[in-house]
Amino acid sequence: MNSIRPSLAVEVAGLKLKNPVMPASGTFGYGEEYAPYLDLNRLGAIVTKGLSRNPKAGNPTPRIAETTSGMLNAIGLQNVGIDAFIAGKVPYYRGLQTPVIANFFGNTLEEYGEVARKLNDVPEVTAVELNISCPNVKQGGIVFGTEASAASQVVTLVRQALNKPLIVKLTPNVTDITVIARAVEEAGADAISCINTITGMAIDVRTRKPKIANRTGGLSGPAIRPVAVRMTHQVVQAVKIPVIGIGGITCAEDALEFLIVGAKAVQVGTANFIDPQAMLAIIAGLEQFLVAEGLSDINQVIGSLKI
Amino acid sequence: MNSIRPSLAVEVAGLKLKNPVMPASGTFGYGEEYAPYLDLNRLGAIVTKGLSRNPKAGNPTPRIAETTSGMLNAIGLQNVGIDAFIAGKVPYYRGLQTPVIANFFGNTLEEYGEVARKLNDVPEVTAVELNISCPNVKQGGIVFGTEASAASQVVTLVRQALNKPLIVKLTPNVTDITVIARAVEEAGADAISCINTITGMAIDVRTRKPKIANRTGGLSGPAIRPVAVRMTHQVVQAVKIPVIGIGGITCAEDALEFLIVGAKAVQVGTANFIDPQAMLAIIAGLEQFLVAEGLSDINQVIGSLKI
Amino acid sequence: MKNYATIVLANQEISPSIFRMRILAPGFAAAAQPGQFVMLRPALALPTMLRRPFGVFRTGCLPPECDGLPPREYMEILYKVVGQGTKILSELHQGDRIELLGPLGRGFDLGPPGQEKILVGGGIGLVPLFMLGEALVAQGSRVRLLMGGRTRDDILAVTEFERSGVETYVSTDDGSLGEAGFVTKVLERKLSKYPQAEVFACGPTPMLTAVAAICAARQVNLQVSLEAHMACGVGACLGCVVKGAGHSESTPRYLCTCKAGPVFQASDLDWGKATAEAAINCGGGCK
Amino acid sequence: MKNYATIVLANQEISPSIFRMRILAPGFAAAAQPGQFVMLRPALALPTMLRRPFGVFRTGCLPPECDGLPPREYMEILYKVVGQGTKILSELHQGDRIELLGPLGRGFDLGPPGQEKILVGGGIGLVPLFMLGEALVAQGSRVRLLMGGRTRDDILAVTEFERSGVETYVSTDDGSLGEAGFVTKVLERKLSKYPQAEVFACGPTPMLTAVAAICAARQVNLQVSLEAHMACGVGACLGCVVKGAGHSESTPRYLCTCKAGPVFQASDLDWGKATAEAAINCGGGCK
Ligand SMILES: Cc1cc2nc3c(=O)[nH]c(=O)nc-3n(C[C@H](O)[C@H](O)[C@H](O)COP(=O)(O)OP(=O)(O)OC[C@H]3O[C@@H](n4cnc5c(N)ncnc54)[C@H](O)[C@@H]3O)c2cc1C
Ligand SMILES: Cc1cc2nc3c(=O)[nH]c(=O)nc-3n(C[C@H](O)[C@H](O)[C@H](O)COP(=O)(O)OP(=O)(O)OC[C@H]3O[C@@H](n4cnc5c(N)ncnc54)[C@H](O)[C@@H]3O)c2cc1C
Ligand SMILES: Cc1cc2nc3c(=O)[nH]c(=O)nc-3n(C[C@H](O)[C@H](O)[C@H](O)COP(=O)(O)O)c2cc1C
Ligand SMILES: Cc1cc2nc3c(=O)[nH]c(=O)nc-3n(C[C@H](O)[C@H](O)[C@H](O)COP(=O)(O)O)c2cc1C
Ligand code: FES
Ligand code: FES
Repeated sequence: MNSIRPSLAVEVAGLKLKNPVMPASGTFGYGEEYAPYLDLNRLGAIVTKGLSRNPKAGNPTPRIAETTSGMLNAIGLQNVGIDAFIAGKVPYYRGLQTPVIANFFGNTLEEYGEVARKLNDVPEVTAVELNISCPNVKQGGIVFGTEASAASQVVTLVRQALNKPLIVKLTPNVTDITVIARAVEEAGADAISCINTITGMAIDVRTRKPKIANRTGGLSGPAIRPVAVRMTHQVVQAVKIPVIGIGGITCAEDALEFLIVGAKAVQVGTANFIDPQAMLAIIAGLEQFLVAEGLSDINQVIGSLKI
Repeated sequence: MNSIRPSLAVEVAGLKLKNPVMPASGTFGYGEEYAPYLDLNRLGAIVTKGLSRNPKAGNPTPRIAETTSGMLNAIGLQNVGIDAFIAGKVPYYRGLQTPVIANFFGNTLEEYGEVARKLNDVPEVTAVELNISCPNVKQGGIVFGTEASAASQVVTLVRQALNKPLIVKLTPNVTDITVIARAVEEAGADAISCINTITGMAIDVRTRKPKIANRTGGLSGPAIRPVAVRMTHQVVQAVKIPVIGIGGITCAEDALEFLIVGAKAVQVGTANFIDPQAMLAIIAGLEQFLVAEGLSDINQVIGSLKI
Repeated sequence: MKNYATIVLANQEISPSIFRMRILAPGFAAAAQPGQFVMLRPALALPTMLRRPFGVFRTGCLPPECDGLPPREYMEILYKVVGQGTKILSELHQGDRIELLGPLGRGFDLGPPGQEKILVGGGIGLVPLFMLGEALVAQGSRVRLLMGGRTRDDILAVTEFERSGVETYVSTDDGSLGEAGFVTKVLERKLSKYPQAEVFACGPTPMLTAVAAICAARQVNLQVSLEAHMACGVGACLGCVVKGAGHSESTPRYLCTCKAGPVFQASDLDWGKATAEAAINCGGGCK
Repeated sequence: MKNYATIVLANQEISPSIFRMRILAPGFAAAAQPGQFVMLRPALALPTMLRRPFGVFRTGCLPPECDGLPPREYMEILYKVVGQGTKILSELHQGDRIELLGPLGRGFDLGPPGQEKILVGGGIGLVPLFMLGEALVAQGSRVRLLMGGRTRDDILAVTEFERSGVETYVSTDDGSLGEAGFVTKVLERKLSKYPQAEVFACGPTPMLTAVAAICAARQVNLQVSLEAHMACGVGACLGCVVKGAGHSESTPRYLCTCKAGPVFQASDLDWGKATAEAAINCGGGCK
C-alpha cells in the first residue's frame, strides 16, 4: 500500500480548497458556533448563514419539523444583516486558514447589488454564494430562481457589482434545472451549487395544523439525496463551470456519489445537526476511499461516472 | 364511547368507495398478486399496473435501488398490453366487490385515445387513471405532464374518447403543479391524483455506475411524503375536482396528513412492498383515529386543516 | 406463503461475516419447498434522525467497587415517552451506543446566597430543578420545591429531591398525591409568606404562563426554563427561537432557546398570547 | 460542551412512560451547570426500509422439552453481511421482532427418482441446496454436493449436509479447505463419470455462467437458483426480472425472479453477456 497520503485538494471557481468538503449555508451558523466541536481549518471552506442588506428576524415558530429521514425548515432567513456581519462576525475569520464563502440573498435587485458591493471591501470573504433559491421568503429567492430570465437578471447584476468569485445556488423546485443552470452560467456565474431545499409540508394530525408555522418549509437531509444527485448530474452535463453538490450528504459514500457524477466539491447541511463532527468523518472517509481504491488524487474520482 | 362504527366511505369522481384507501399503480400488480395476503374487497378500490396499447417489456436491470427511506425504480412501465389485460386479467375482477381503476399511458396521443376506447367496453373497470407523469419512459408521460398545454391536449382527447370517470395523475417534477392541475381540470378531468415519483439517481461508488440501469429512476416512499403533502395541499387549493393524495404513506397517520389537507382518498405504493398488509392496517388506523377523536365520519377529517 | 410478524430465536455468526438466523415460523415447514425463499425485515420503525434535547437531571460517578472497573463518570436524564424519538430511547439497553452533545445552553443564575428560593416544577419539568436545588442548598439558601402534576405519576424523584436538602410540597390536579389542585395555588400561598423569594420554574407552557403572571403581579424575580423544537442545539440552525420582551411585528426580537436559554429571566421574554402558542403545547397538563 | 459517542449504563421505566437513563460521560459533571441540557440520539444508522430476500436454509421444530413451551416451528436462513440491511440483521438478538414473508417463489423440480444428482454450491449459494439435498435423498436419488468457495470460510454447514445423506466434495480457490481450484473443475470430472446426471446449482454469477456452459456442452439438464434485486417478492413490482431465453431488443422476454424463479431451468434463461451483467455481480468470488 502506498504510504503517501492521497491529495484531496480541489479547485472551484478559482478557489483552491484543501478538500472538497464545506458546510451548507444556514446549517453552520457563521462558523464560530461549531468551533468548539471541530477545527474549522480542516474544512475545505466555510459557508455563512444567508445574509441580507437589513437584519432579518425570520419566521414565527415552530420553524423546524422532522420528517422521515429529513427535516423541514422555515427559518425565514433570519440573519444579522450585512453590516452587523462585517462588524461582528468577520473579525473572527481573520485567524482562519480556510476560505470563507458568504451566502447572501436580496428581496429586490437593488438589495442584491448593494450587498455584493459591501462584500467587495471585505478581504476575509474569499467568495460569495448567491442564494436565488430560498423557498421560504415570499418576496425572496423563489421569484428569481425558478425562472431563467429572472435568474439571469440577478446574476448579471451581481456579477457586475462583485469583484470576487461568484457561486450561484439553484433551487430544485423547477421543471428543468438545466435551463436555469445555463442561464446563470451565461450571466457570469463562476460556479453553481445545487441543490437548495425542496418545498414540503407536514401536518400534526391531532391539532390539524401544519407542523411549521409558515405552513410549508424546505425539505433537507438524506431523504432528498437521490433528487440532489440527479440534479447535480444534470447540471454538470449542462454547463462548463464547476458544480458544488448539496443534499442529504451524511458520510463519505454519500459525498462520493456527488463527486462521481462530476461535482468538484460538496456541501454538508443537515448532517451537521445529526453529528457536529460529520464533516471531519467525511473528509477522513474520502481519504480512506482513495487509499482503498489505490488512487492518489480526489480529482481521479470527480466525474468518473461510468454510463 | 360511541359503539357505532364510524363511516369511512368517501366519494371520488362519482365513485362510491367504502374507504379512502387504495393501492398506487405499479405497486400492486394487477391486484391478484396480493390476494393471498389481503382480502381485496376490504380496499377502497384497486388500481392496476400502468397499461399501454402494446405490451411493453420495460427497462433493463437493475431496475430498483433502495435509498434512505425511499426507493428508486425504473421499471419502464412493463405491462401485458391492453388486450392481454382485458383477456387475461379482467375476468379475475368479476367476483370482486371493489371498484377497479385501470391506470394507463400512451406514447402518442393516438395511443392514449385507443386505450381509452378499449376500456369503454370493459364493465369490470369502473374508472381510469391517466398517467401523464411517468418519469421513466422517454417518449412517455414526462412530455405531457410537465407542460400545461400538452397535459390539456391529452386529457381533452381521452375525455372525449372515454365514457367513465377520468382521474388524471400528475408528476411532481414541475415548477408549479397548480398550473398543470388547473389545465387538466379545465380539460375535463373528474379527479386528480398526485403525486407520481420524483426523478432521482443513486450511484454505486465502487463500480462508479448508476445503481439503476436506466441511470435515473423515480423516487418513492416515506422520503417524499412532505413534498407530496405540500403538492396535494396546493392542488386542493387550486381546483374544485376531488384530489387523491399519494406519496410515502405507510400508516394511518401518514394517510391523515393527506386527508386533512383535503385529499378525498389516498393511494399507498411503496408501503405495500414493506408490508403487504399495510393498507389493512391503515384502514383500521383511520377508524381508530375517528373513534379516538369522537368523530363519526371520515369526511369530517377531510379538508380539516387549520391555517 | 404467509406474512409473519414473528421473533428471532437465534442469530449466530458461524463464519466470518456469515450468520445463521432461526426465526419462529409456525406452519412454514409444511409449505416450504426446496429452493424457495423469504423476504425479511427487522420490525424496526424508521428511526428518528435529529438529536433530541433533554435537561441534565444529575451527574454521578460509578465507584470502582461496583464492578472492578476504574471509576466512571455518568450523567442522567429523566424523560417521558411522547413520540417516536423517545420511544426508541426507551427501548435502549445497557451497553447500547448513544451520541450525546453537551452540556449545552445557559443554566440558572443562582442569585444571592441566603435568599429564599422557591422552585416550581411540573411533571418532567422537575428535571432541571434537581441540580439547581443541590447548588442552591450548597450555596446556603433555603430551598422550597413545589412539585406539581396531573396525577401522582407525574411527581418524580421526590425522595432524591428531599435527600438533597430541599423542602418539597406536592400537589396534583386530581389529588392523587399531596394537595389537590394546581401548583400555582401553592405558589401564591408561599409567596404571600415569603414575598422576597426568588422563583425558578420549569414545566408546561400554561403553568409557566400562570407562574409568570403571579410573579409579575408580585414583582418577584423569576427564571424559567423553556422547551423549543431544536435541530442543532448550538445556535446554528435558528430553529429554536422564542419571542423576547418587546417583540413586535415591526421590531421582531427572537432569542435562541438553545443558546440564550433554555433558562431565561422571565422579564426577558414576551409572555403574550403568541409566545404561549409558539412554545410547545403539551396539552395543558404535565408531560 | 463535548460531543460524546458513548454508551447507555441504565434505562429504566420509573413511572408510566417516564424513563430514567444513565449515560457514561467522563468530564461531564465538571462542565454541567444547573439548567443546562444535552442533545441525544441513539447511535443507530438509518435502517433499511425494504425487505431483503433470503433462501430458505431449513425448517425445524423446538420440542417442548427445550423450555417447557409447546413445540414451536421455526425456519432458518444463512446469510452473509454485505451491506446495511444484513448488518442490521446481524445485530438482532433472541426475542427481537422480525417480519417474514414466505415461503415465496418456485423451488427446484426434483426430477425422476433414482437418477444421479449433482448439486453445485458456491459460498452462500449453498443455502437452497440443503433442503434440496434432503428431498432428493428422501426420493431415493444418489446426491453429490460440490461445495466451492474462495476460502475455507465460504464452506458452510458441511457436517449438516453430510448428516443429511449427501456426499460432499469441497474445493476452495486458495486451497485452504479441500481441493484447490474452482468448483467447476470438480463438476467436469464428476460429469465425465456420470454423464446422465442432473445438475442443480446456486452461487455467484460467474460460477453459474461457467456451470451453464459446461452443462450445455454436455447436454446435461441444469436448474439454477438466481438472485436479483427485489422490492416486493410476489410479482407485483417487476423489479426483479431476468432475461429469458430468446430475449432480444426487439422481442424482449423478461421473467420475474421472484415468481417464475428463483429456480429456473438453465435452458429458459438468456446466458448472454447481458444476463451475466444484469445479474448481481458479487465480485467474481463467492459471497
Ligand atoms: C432544553 C430542553 C430540555 C428538555 N428536557 C427534557 C427532559 O428533561 N425530559 C423530557 O422528557 N423531555 C425534555 N424535553 C422535551 C424533549 O426534547 C421532547 O419530549 C422530545 O424531543 C420528543 O421527541 P419525540 O421524538 O419522542 O417526539 P415527537 O413529537 O415525535 O418529536 C417530533 C419533533 O418535535 C420535537 N419535539 C416534540 N416535543 C418537544 C418538546 N416538548 N420540546 C422540544 N422539542 C420537541 C422533537 O425534538 C422532534 O424534532 C426538553 C426539551 C428542551 C428543548
Ligand atoms: C431469491 C434470493 C435468495 C437469496 N438468498 C440468500 C441467502 O440465503 N443468504 C444470503 O446471504 N443472501 C441471499 N440473497 C442475497 C441477499 O438478498 C442480499 O445479500 C441482501 O439483500 C443484501 O442486503 P444488504 O442491505 O445487506 O446489502 P446492500 O448492498 O446494502 O443492499 C442494497 C440493495 O440491494 C439489494 N441487493 C444487494 N445485493 C443483493 C443480492 N445479492 N441479491 C439480491 N438483492 C441484493 C438489497 O436487497 C437492497 O435492496 C438472496 C437473494 C435472492 C434474490
Ligand atoms: C436550518 C436550515 C437553514 C438553511 N438556511 C439557508 C440559507 O440561509 N441560505 C441558503 O442558501 N440555504 C440554506 N439552507 C439550505 C442548505 O444550505 C442546503 O442547501 C440544504 O439543506 C440541502 O442540504 P442538506 O440536505 O445537506 O441539508 C438551509 C437549510 C437548513 C436545514
Ligand atoms: C415499482 C413502482 C412502479 C410504479 N409503476 C407505476 C405505473 O405503472 N403507473 C403509475 O402511474 N405510477 C407508477 N408508480 C408510482 C406510484 O403509483 C406512486 O405514485 C409513487 O410510488 C408514490 O407513492 P409511494 O411513495 O406510496 O410509493 C410506480 C411506483 C413504483 C415504486
Ligand atoms: S437548536 Fe439550532 S439554533 Fe437553537
Ligand atoms: S420482486 Fe417485485 S416482482 Fe419480483
